[in-house]
Amino acid sequence: MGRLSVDLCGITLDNPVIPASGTFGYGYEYAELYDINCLGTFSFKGTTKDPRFGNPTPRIAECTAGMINAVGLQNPGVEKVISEELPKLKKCFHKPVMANISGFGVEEYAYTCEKLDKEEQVGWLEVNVSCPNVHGGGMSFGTDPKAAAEVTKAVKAVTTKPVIVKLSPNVTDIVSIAKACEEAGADGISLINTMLGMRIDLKTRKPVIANKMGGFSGSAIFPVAVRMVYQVANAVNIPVVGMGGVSTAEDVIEMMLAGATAVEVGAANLVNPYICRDIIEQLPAVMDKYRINTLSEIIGGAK
Amino acid sequence: MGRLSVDLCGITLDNPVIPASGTFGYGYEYAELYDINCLGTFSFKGTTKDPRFGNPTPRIAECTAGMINAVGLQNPGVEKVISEELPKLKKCFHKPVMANISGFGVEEYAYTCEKLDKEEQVGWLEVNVSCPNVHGGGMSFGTDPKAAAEVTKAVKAVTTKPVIVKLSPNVTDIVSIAKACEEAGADGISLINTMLGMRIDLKTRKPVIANKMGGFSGSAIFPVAVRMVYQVANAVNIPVVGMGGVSTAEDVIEMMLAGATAVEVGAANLVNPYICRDIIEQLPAVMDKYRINTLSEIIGGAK
Amino acid sequence: MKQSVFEIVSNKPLTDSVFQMVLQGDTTAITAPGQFVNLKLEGLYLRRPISVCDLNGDKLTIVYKAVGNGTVQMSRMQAGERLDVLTGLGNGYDLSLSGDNPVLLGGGVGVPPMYLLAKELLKQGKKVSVILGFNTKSEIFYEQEFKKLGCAVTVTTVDGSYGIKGFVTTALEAMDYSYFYTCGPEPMLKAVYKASATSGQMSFEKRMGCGFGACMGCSCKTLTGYKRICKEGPVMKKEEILWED
Amino acid sequence: MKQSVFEIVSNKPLTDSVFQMVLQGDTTAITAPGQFVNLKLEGLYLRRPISVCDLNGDKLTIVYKAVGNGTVQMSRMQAGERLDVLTGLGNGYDLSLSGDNPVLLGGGVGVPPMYLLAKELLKQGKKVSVILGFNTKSEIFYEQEFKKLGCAVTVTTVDGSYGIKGFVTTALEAMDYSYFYTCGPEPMLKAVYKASATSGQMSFEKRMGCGFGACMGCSCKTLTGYKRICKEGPVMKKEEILWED
Repeated sequence: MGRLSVDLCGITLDNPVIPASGTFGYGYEYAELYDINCLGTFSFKGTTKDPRFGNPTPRIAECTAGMINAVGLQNPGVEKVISEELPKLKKCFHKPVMANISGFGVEEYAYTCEKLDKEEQVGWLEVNVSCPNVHGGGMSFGTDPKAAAEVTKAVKAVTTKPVIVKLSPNVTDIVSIAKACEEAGADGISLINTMLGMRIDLKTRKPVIANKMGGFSGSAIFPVAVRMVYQVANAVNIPVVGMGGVSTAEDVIEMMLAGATAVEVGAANLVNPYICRDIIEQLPAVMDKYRINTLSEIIGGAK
Repeated sequence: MGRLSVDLCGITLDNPVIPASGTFGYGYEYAELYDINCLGTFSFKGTTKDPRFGNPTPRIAECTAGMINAVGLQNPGVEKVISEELPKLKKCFHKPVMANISGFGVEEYAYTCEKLDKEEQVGWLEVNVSCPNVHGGGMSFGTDPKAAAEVTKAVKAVTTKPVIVKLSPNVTDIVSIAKACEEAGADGISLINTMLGMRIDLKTRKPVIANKMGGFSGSAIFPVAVRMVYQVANAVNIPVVGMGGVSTAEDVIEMMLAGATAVEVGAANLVNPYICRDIIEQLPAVMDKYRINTLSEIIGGAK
Repeated sequence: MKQSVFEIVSNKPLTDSVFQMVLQGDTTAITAPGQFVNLKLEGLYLRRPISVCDLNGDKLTIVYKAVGNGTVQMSRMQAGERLDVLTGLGNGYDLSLSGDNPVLLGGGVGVPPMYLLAKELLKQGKKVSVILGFNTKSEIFYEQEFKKLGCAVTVTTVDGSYGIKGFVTTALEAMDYSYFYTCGPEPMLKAVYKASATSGQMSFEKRMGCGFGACMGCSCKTLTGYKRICKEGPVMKKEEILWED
Repeated sequence: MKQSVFEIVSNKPLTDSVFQMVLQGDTTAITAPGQFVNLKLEGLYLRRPISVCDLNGDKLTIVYKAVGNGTVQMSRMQAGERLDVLTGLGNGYDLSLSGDNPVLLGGGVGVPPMYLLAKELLKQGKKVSVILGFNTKSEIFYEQEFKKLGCAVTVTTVDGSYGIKGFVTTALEAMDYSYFYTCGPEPMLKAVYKASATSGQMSFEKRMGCGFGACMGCSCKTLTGYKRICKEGPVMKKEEILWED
């Protein structure tokens, strides 16, 4: 194990830096920019059972120190991901990849996970429970401990790979949801997904985003992310993947001190496509500055 | 009524700009900087039944585009506020002031409101239900519709002045809480209070704030505030006072388009003590730019 | 695509609100007219996409309208200041389909990308006609620049204060051409789509997140499937366009 | 208190990490030594409080240590750059209690405020002794400046690499004085509190929000009630201090 390496659910990562789902596509486009094998791993575009175009445009709004997106899980559907995207990825990425899965019903989650479970390239299943629960009346799975647990159970039943449940921050009590997922068998928790936000265009006097509201991400949300990672890491006994506004090596270390075993970088990739490579390169110097020998030793170090 | 004036629960404000509680003390200190009678009104320091020193220090942490505070309702207690602070304020502020009240039990809220109800300087009671509910096991009143309604009822029973309930954003369903307060008799809703956030010091490897977590405010939280103001304004039939990261005249207009009748400015006062005066001066020019005749006509204009 | 730092050589107004900025840096990633660059501006989270107007060795010219906070900030920048720029974004125009006498239609800030395109087509010995559409005389820019290149230039103004009164399509009707290339506001593109007698290519605008295909923020539906304006676009062939309304 | 824009006249290092910045602007709100100013820095949300080191007409001198992102950013600023500054913050030292031969004790970045204080006390004809405490020789600054003023200067270093080996209190023991004024890290203040034979005043540091009394971020308990370090402080009289541990 090197200075930067960490163990995430039994798989060793060369470093804890993971581009977050929805900001890195299926990887191969970034591979034209740099050798993405320098990454710990990455979480690929949120994949659903059926192909989706997603929401109407405009889907993007700018904010102070962040952005709102309402892409709405555009993806080619799990069959095409397996038949077209993963083979392209295999050519440029030789590490286990994190498969990000979304769904609108429990069976749908299970179906998609079962398909991806068979792919040897897939190391972890990151199950995004932040999308609306059609049966639960559009209320997100991630806002109800029972629904989140139900999805976790269903997914665990169809895969032998580690299941990391990705939680929404738009809740009163993040800990109760994380614990429900842990009890349902989750191997890890990743958080935070985007915060529900909105901007209004003063010229048109209409919401900037066609869908009115969207997911707010970027450096602006970092303090909320650190808080929730700290709360959850201190409440569960499974690894936590921290994300939300991370954009520097210092942010990565702060997240790990809060309790994160690995750290996802999201919106920052969209502003600087080389950010993850840069962070990985800068980590050793920043570790020296703060007298940190190995990253694994600081996980949850803030008490 | 002038171009900028709005009606808030039956009281006309010359303009919708209101320094938020906890960032403007009891007003008279800002009166040394500028004539605070230019304000619509202001919401004074959160007042409790008994005097409070608040939390241990450090109570402040900096964030990207914002800050975290964990002051913990330091205030001299309602008796001293009435006997010492209000008389000082009377000398420099000749408009109805918004009294911000906090408590740790329903009776305590009622007690404090009843005292302040008798003060003719007080125009509105802004009841902060974001503080921990001692009886409810530390869970904030503002995270439970029932508890929020209970406080609202108790306060309404002891005052004839308009009661504006100030809500916490750290909830799954802000609309249900706002509706519960409306049904309990609230005359208005103000939101958002600060978001629960945390920062960790890489040098000490400890939370920056003695209390570990605190209230995150500043421009960073504006998109979440606009979203919640929009949701609540479209769900209730009482006026909404919007706040959360407002720091420019454009932000004020965006909040009003989202549904705010008046707009509170918080953290920005701490960075630029003249910000509210400046915003009020800039509003007419910004209104002209966006072809807005009067502010009252744009309230809830974004559909 | 390439990320590099460019230095501002000049930045001057062409009209009340339209500015021309010349940047010096590594332009090697720019492979076709109609591509765009994405600029990081101090204090703004998202980059600002601006189409390439001209290219001379390591000198890149962009022409932009100061409307939002980003472009207004750009308009205040001085020679010598540096900018972090992503270059070589988007597909750009396919010149191979132009035929012998293509017509280029630019509307407002849709005019700039037509410049490098015209230059390249002329290099290939094509006879290039250009129609530049503006609202009114005071908004006109680059008429002389196109003439200097050797294009047959027609200017239209909506209010008739200069050139032909009407829209670019008004001028197009009267013309004989082998193919068309256009860039401008969507209503204009639709009009050109209807009025054009030949096939052609149009460059689309949409609010983007990253500008290089990662965020799916600028997706659109076409007759040949879903496309990302920033990656498979911004240029589309007339045949594949699916108007959403 | 006053908000105004200052221009940087000079900004130079005094040691590896300590810098001296001279600013020009409206200093009329500064009424006493020991007060501080609060600087707005580009891209940082909260202002940065720095104590006043010297004042000459419209020239304000501050001496700061480049430790956090704010002060590091300050250390890179150039003459001619402008800063938004809140001036006249805090109570400052009460000179009326000094007696005839006060001693001033400054530790590390607690040294700067002692400079203007010494200058003012000397103006009043007092006999001023100064004890400057540092960790090691390479960190020493302003020794000559205090001598030039006409103070009796003693320097102490923890490692004994210069002057008296030990702490400012080591030098204090041997001294005869009418009153003391001090500024430095809290452990040093506590030591001075214990070691001092007379009454005196000490300046405290605490993480601040606004710096002008609005946010209650820097409150502390004293024997005379709750105080805000930024408003009723940063200077407190020995008699009112309540050590929290």
